[in-house]
Amino acid sequence: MSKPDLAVSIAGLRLANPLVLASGIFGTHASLMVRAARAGAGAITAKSAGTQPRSGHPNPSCVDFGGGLLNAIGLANPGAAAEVALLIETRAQLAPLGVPLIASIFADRVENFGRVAAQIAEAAPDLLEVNISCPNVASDFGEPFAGSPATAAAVTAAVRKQVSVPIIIKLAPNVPDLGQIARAVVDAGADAICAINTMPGLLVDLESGQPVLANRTGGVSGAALAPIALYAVYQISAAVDVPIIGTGGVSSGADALRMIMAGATAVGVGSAVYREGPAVFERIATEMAGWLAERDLTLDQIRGRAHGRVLWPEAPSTPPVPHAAARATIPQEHG
Amino acid sequence: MSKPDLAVSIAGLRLANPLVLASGIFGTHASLMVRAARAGAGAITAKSAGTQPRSGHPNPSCVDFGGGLLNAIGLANPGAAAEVALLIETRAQLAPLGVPLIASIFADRVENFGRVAAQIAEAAPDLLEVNISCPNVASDFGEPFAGSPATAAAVTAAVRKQVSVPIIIKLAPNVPDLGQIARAVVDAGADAICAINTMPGLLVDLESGQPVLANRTGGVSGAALAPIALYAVYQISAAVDVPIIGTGGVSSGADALRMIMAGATAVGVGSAVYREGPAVFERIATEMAGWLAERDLTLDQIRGRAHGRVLWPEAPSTPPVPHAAARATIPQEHG
Amino acid sequence: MITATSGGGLGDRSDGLPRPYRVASLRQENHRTRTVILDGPVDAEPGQFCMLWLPGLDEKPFSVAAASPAAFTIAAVGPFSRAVHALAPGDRIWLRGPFGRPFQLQGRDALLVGGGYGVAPLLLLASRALAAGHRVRVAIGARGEGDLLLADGFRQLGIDPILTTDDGSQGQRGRVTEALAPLMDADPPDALYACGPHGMLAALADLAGKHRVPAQLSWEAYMRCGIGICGSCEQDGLLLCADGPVLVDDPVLREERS
Amino acid sequence: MITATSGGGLGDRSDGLPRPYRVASLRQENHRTRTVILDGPVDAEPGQFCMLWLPGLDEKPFSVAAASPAAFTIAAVGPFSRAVHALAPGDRIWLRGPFGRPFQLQGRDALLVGGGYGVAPLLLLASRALAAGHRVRVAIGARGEGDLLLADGFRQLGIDPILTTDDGSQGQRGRVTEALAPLMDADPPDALYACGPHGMLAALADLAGKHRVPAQLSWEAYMRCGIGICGSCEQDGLLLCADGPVLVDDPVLREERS
Ligand SMILES: Cc1cc2nc3c(=O)[nH]c(=O)nc-3n(C[C@H](O)[C@H](O)[C@H](O)COP(=O)(O)OP(=O)(O)OC[C@H]3O[C@@H](n4cnc5c(N)ncnc54)[C@H](O)[C@@H]3O)c2cc1C
Ligand SMILES: Cc1cc2nc3c(=O)[nH]c(=O)nc-3n(C[C@H](O)[C@H](O)[C@H](O)COP(=O)(O)OP(=O)(O)OC[C@H]3O[C@@H](n4cnc5c(N)ncnc54)[C@H](O)[C@@H]3O)c2cc1C
Ligand SMILES: Cc1cc2nc3c(=O)[nH]c(=O)nc-3n(C[C@H](O)[C@H](O)[C@H](O)COP(=O)(O)O)c2cc1C
Ligand SMILES: Cc1cc2nc3c(=O)[nH]c(=O)nc-3n(C[C@H](O)[C@H](O)[C@H](O)COP(=O)(O)O)c2cc1C
Ligand code: FES
Ligand code: FES
Repeated sequence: MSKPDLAVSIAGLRLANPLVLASGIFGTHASLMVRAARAGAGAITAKSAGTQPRSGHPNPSCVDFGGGLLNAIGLANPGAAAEVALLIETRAQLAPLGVPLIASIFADRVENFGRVAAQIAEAAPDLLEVNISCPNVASDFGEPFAGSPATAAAVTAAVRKQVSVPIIIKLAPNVPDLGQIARAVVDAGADAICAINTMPGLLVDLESGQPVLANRTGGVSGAALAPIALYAVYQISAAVDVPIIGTGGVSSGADALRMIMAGATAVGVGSAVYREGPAVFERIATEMAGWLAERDLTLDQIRGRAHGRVLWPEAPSTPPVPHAAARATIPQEHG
Repeated sequence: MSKPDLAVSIAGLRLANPLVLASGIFGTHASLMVRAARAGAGAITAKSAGTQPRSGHPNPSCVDFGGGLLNAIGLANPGAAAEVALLIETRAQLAPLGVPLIASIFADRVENFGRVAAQIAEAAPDLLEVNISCPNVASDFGEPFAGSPATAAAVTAAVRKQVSVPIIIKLAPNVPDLGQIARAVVDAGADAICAINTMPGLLVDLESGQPVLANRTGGVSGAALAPIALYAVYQISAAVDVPIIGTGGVSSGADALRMIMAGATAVGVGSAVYREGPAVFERIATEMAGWLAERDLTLDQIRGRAHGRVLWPEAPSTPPVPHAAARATIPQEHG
Repeated sequence: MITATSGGGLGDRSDGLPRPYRVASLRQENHRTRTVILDGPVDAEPGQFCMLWLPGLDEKPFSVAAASPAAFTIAAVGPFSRAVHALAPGDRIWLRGPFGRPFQLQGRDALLVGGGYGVAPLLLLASRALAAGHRVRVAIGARGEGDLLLADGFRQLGIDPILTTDDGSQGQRGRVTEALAPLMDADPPDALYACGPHGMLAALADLAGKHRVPAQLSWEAYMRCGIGICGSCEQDGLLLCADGPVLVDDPVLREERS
Repeated sequence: MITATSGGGLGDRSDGLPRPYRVASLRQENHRTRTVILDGPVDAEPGQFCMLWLPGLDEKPFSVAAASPAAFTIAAVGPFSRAVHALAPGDRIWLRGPFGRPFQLQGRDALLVGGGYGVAPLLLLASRALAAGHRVRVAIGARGEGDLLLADGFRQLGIDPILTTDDGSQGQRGRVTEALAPLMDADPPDALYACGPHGMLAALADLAGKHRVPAQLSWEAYMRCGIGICGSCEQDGLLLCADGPVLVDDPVLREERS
């Protein structure tokens, strides 16, 4: 029982462990991203940036409803120019820790995705994540690009044309067929997929009759998202062959291992960082390593396991064979 | 403080209270539907029926994961012919209780929706719900019809052509734009909308690496669905003017009132019936009535309240006016 | 007046997801029945059941035969039960539950009647009843000698079970209800607790009714979800997985209300 | 060595959704500050804050000035604080929280220093410290006489606060740090607790450092979520809403580690 190696690779980039700080949490300042890295994250995603500075939505902009968070931060960000400086500073501080930096971008139109990608690429992030799935800016920007294969592919192609850094497309759960959208973005040049962003949600305060968030609607993250995110990863990994950063409701080693069994290569952690602080990374990694070590398994051996089928031998006819050799075997038909 | 009247009407049909037994729970036998009615449901929806009998998916087919249920019952039903008999028997037993019966149908193709609707209409249900949103039969039937405005409208039109009974279209949460789909089905002749069906989800057992449900994926219902369902009702009621049966994660009077504030006319209750038994209807209704009575409000007065905006007078400049008349007023711009 | 017992049942759900156990040992009970003993306990009352799961195969309901460690007495009748028989010590098996409403002791004098694998939950009930200071009598019915189940288990508790077989190959010949009629006349218990085939339960309900003895009968039905949501176990407006499996037929209550 | 205190903060979230209260009464404290007293308690420690919400207007952070009933001492500086001032008894106001890490008593001799509305959380701290048997001294600084806050509140606790004003219109003339220097020489406390403008806190940190007295300083930052997720209150890698607002500057610890 040796300590298992948790390292994984995404588009040729090595992560010491599969846990990725999700975009939008701790991703606003170099100091915070470094803190998450020191605390054990395998990679860091910065908060999504657009061309122009945005102050985001008014308050309340994020609340804990027990089953998870509902947020409408509204993509508050300093704009691409300032973001480049932030990314350069962060990358310099992350380098000695050996923790890669993932930049994240969003935009209001297909062409602008290409534009902001080109700008942000100047900061030379290790990977570039393209957020086409934020539910909180619909009123500003129309329906999320993640909503149809065509728009998702168009954004992917626009970014692909502009940059050589590997790109991750971040998908949304509120679509009828994730597999189709995953295929479309991979065909258009996505090197990896991050799934999922938050699910559109609403909380209403009973006494005032008002939505709790100033933006009225928001995005659900955390525990309530877990089975939805696991489903998304499962569907996507059945449809395409690129690495997936499985994100949504992960707060334990078991959650993370299940994501990998569903087909993820890496695992995003967002809301759990709020619940527990950055120490959550170390804890999840330790739980994962412990579980694997006890069973003498590696991440590669369990990846995609949920796609396999247990084979049961033809059940013996009476009288039953005691202690039969008949045993569950779990073939790896995937991953 | 008089006991408030909870009666509502959907497509001209009067319900003594807004609580509707959701399709698929207690809707398989006349005895169970009558039990739910006696326990205080305002209307009863039968389990969805198709043309042919279906035994549904193998076991495990429904589990409680703490935050809600994941199910892949798989539309087990006796087929339209037997369903007609069941509905007639149920209607006869519900009539003396004054509780209306909503039939529910599904099908594999647009034409077949019309066919099964015509068959089921023979049982003369009070309303006909068209389930175009079950996530558990995708492998059999392709993507749910609720996934695009075009298919949703096509099904609605096919059913509309065949029957004169008012029809309710049941929508799915996993679409990028619920308002658009709601408009499409209303334009195609829907008299009401039920929102929402379950959200696609997956649970994986860590030890076996296998999905917990035999069907592998399933639909999330219960608490985890609450903010998602509230969002759906809010979006739909902003888009169309037909009554909405707001369904998803309702287990208290507060949940039900919030649905109505989001724009629902009636409120579906499914998973909560499992948690508490049919007594849940009486409890929810009592909680609703108590809350309304304390505030001397009616359901009509709170319906759609979440769409209104609190008006704040221009904040007074210093020195502040003590005990100013400035007060939150909640205009009813909706419902 | 058929009513559900209190406790367990609807509204009390903590063990929603299947939990992995390992098989500790298997015990052959008769020519087609084995008890599978697991490596951990289950917090169950007599009469409750669990959903046993073998991933990729199926998930089926079985009465809790012992709680600590958990054990299930299983007749091999089809693919799933045969697969459980074929497990070896150390193999994994999963369970959800316990579910359903348990037997609830009434009075101080208990008569337990089991038919077929319906004997399984009665062993647990007998030991709990003895611990609570009850007088406990047990009757076991079966088709033939080879089908009798768990008689030794009761003997280990110091109870000498009345045995009946249809063919007279062991104990009294005939139905268990026939054998019990004189006992019910001469020395009726405070309550009768039974689990077995529907026919037996119906006959016992009659017998108990005649003697105005409350009967707690554990009814079986085809179960899928096991938690009161799918409707497949419906009987007379009750969901046997959640309102049952144990239903109380109390003749005194019945008369009072009619 | 700036560290977060223990208790509160990250990992301890029960009060996630805004809860409705009613205004019980309002008390004018000085020309631009009122205390709004609510109709129910909030389970807060001194130094914690709540997010006050007026639906349709805004939601902003305020220190808990009293816990039972909940009260907040609010300076009218903009639209939200003015709207709170304009509330009448009986009006609704909502709050989330309490959030953040509180002051934690160290030793037995406390010096509390407040500037501006930073005095608000110190009244609650003073009464808790007295109840715990501490010696409690208080210093309040303000620009002028009219800006001094809550001096009477401390007097009601039996504490005669040291007052300083920039213009000398009441108490000693000058900065509160100047007034405290002799006291820190002659009779230093076991710990210094302060809340107020950043400049004041920085000066106090220096002063305390020189006298090797641990300082618990409550820092303000622009807060949105209030729960450690949006990043808007970041300062030197800490999220002041969750890791703070109270940070401990302990010169002894600092030397040991450097
Ligand atoms: C509450 C309850 C407690 C039970 N306790 C025991 C027990 O302690 N020991 C025991 O041996 N058996 C028990 N059973 C019956 C057991 O569930 C079935 O024997 C088992 O499901 C058979 O599965 P199979 O694949 O081996 O056989 P199959 O070939 O699938 O079925 C054989 C027969 O078993 C019964 N059966 C099958 N599936 C179910 C189901 N989902 N629910 C109910 N009955 C079913 C039917 O009568 C069927 O004809 C219990 C059933 C219930 C409902
Ligand atoms: C932990 C904490 C505790 C506080 N306790 C108190 C208190 O007890 N009493 C009190 O009067 N004030 C307190 N404040 C400051 C209070 O939040 C602001 O005065 C208030 O938000 C002003 O809002 P406004 O709409 O009235 O004014 P605005 O016109 O919006 O702002 C006026 C000034 O208030 C400050 N401010 C505005 N919004 C925020 C915000 N979200 N977070 C922090 N500062 C802001 C800024 O300095 C701004 O320039 C506290 C702030 C924090 C962070
Ligand atoms: C407060 C908050 C802000 C977020 N901001 C972003 C963002 O800027 N860009 C993005 O792609 N995702 C953003 N997300 C989504 C997360 O990256 C993640 O996809 C989602 O929260 C699900 O993961 P979780 O359950 O671990 O939080 C945000 C989530 C939260 C809670
Ligand atoms: C076990 C189960 C079976 C269901 N079967 C159906 C069905 O046959 N037809 C249908 O339209 N919806 C079906 N649903 C969905 C419910 O009607 C409802 O839309 C959903 O569960 C959300 O409501 P809830 O959170 O109150 O359960 C089913 C849900 C569950 C949990
Ligand atoms: S098995 Fe009883 S309701 Fe499903
Ligand atoms: S206010 Fe501190 S992180 Fe949001």
